[in-house]
Amino acid sequence: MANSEKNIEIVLSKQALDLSACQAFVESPDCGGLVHFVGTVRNHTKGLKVLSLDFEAYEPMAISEMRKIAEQAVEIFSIRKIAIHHRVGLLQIGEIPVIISVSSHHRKAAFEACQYAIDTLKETVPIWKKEILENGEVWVSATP
Amino acid sequence: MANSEKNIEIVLSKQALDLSACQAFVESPDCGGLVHFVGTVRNHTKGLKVLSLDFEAYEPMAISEMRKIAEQAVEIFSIRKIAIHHRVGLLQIGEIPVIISVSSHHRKAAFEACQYAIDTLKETVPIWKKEILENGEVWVSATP
Amino acid sequence: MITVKLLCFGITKDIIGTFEKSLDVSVGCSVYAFLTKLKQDFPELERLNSLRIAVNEEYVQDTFVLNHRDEVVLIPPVSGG
Amino acid sequence: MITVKLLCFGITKDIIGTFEKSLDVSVGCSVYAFLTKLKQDFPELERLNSLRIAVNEEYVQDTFVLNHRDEVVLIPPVSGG
Repeated sequence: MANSEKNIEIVLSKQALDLSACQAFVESPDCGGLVHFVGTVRNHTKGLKVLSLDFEAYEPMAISEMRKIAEQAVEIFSIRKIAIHHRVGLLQIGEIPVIISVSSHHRKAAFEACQYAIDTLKETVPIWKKEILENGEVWVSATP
Repeated sequence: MANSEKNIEIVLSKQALDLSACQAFVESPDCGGLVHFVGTVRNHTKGLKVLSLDFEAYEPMAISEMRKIAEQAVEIFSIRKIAIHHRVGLLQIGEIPVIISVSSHHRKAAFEACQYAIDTLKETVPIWKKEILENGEVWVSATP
Repeated sequence: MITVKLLCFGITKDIIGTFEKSLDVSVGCSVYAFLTKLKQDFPELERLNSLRIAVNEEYVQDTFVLNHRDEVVLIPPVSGG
Repeated sequence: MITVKLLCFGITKDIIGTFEKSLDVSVGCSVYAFLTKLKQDFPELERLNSLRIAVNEEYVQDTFVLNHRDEVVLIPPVSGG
């Protein structure tokens, strides 16, 4: 599922995410600095071994919330372009659930905008992950 | 020219830099966050049109200074891995002079370490770029 | 009475026991009243670190009043990224 | 007298007119004294925003004393990245 404007690209996909595609979208001949954040599935959590992660999204709202974040990042940090790609479905260790890519005239703004976007995504975008552990399954952060 | 240790990879190369290779070096099953900074050659500077950039390095010292930055970044920010790749020679608009990639348990440290590394590289590593303009050539930042 | 569609994501699907259900609520029912009733029926919802409500793909406040055919979505703590 | 090898990068190569040259300096010559003499011979060096010196691949202070066969490198403002 993809949706793009001139300077914003939002993708929610069941397919593997592609860093090169994000790089290609944000790079621009008038920009000197690109910053990418790439999330990967960790093999442990709170001392427990993680086998895989299952991502579920409320898809239309996840896309609209990711778009809001991208629009806010452009507005607040005056960046040139931003791509936010998120994966859904079952991911193995080392696979990539999220990529956020930003280009900007000034690299400081690119770093700040990229960090703002991942921090905000983790607070507002309706996507949930379930950890598949050796002895069961846990919805991350759901309960104390 | 390449040189690698367990958690640090320093490359100074006449060949095109490869973001996928940097991603592959820093990704680690015990890390949840990777940050890449990718520099690109801008098509303008101070209102002048740039045709290309020529990068020259004092190679042995450039490599040792990049390694110092990487070691400091590991020390200061407790990151897991860092790759610093820099290109030398003649680059066209849109080509990539530098990639800095960092992996960390915590994404905040990865962002901070990556920004620290590029900021410090621009101050200490003996590499010089000459802008090839329509009407001449200029060593960047050399004179007021 | 009006009818709303309830969607349950993440852990709320396990607690409610279904992903989607149709519910009849009073005219003028606020999100607050809706949630209070739901927590009475499913006390395990009280254990969640947070529980937000979205209506028609937007987060809403407790004071938001539900309308006929609204899509009401339970948003337990999100964990994307 | 001792002999050092001077390497000139970036704009300093244009100012000095060569990338590499061999120079004789007094025994006990400091980097400060070395630079002062070089700036007398090549006044254009004064125009640079900065000029650091590396000896044998390490930055050194003005008080550093040169040794026979040292590789002395002119480091005008760097602009990598």
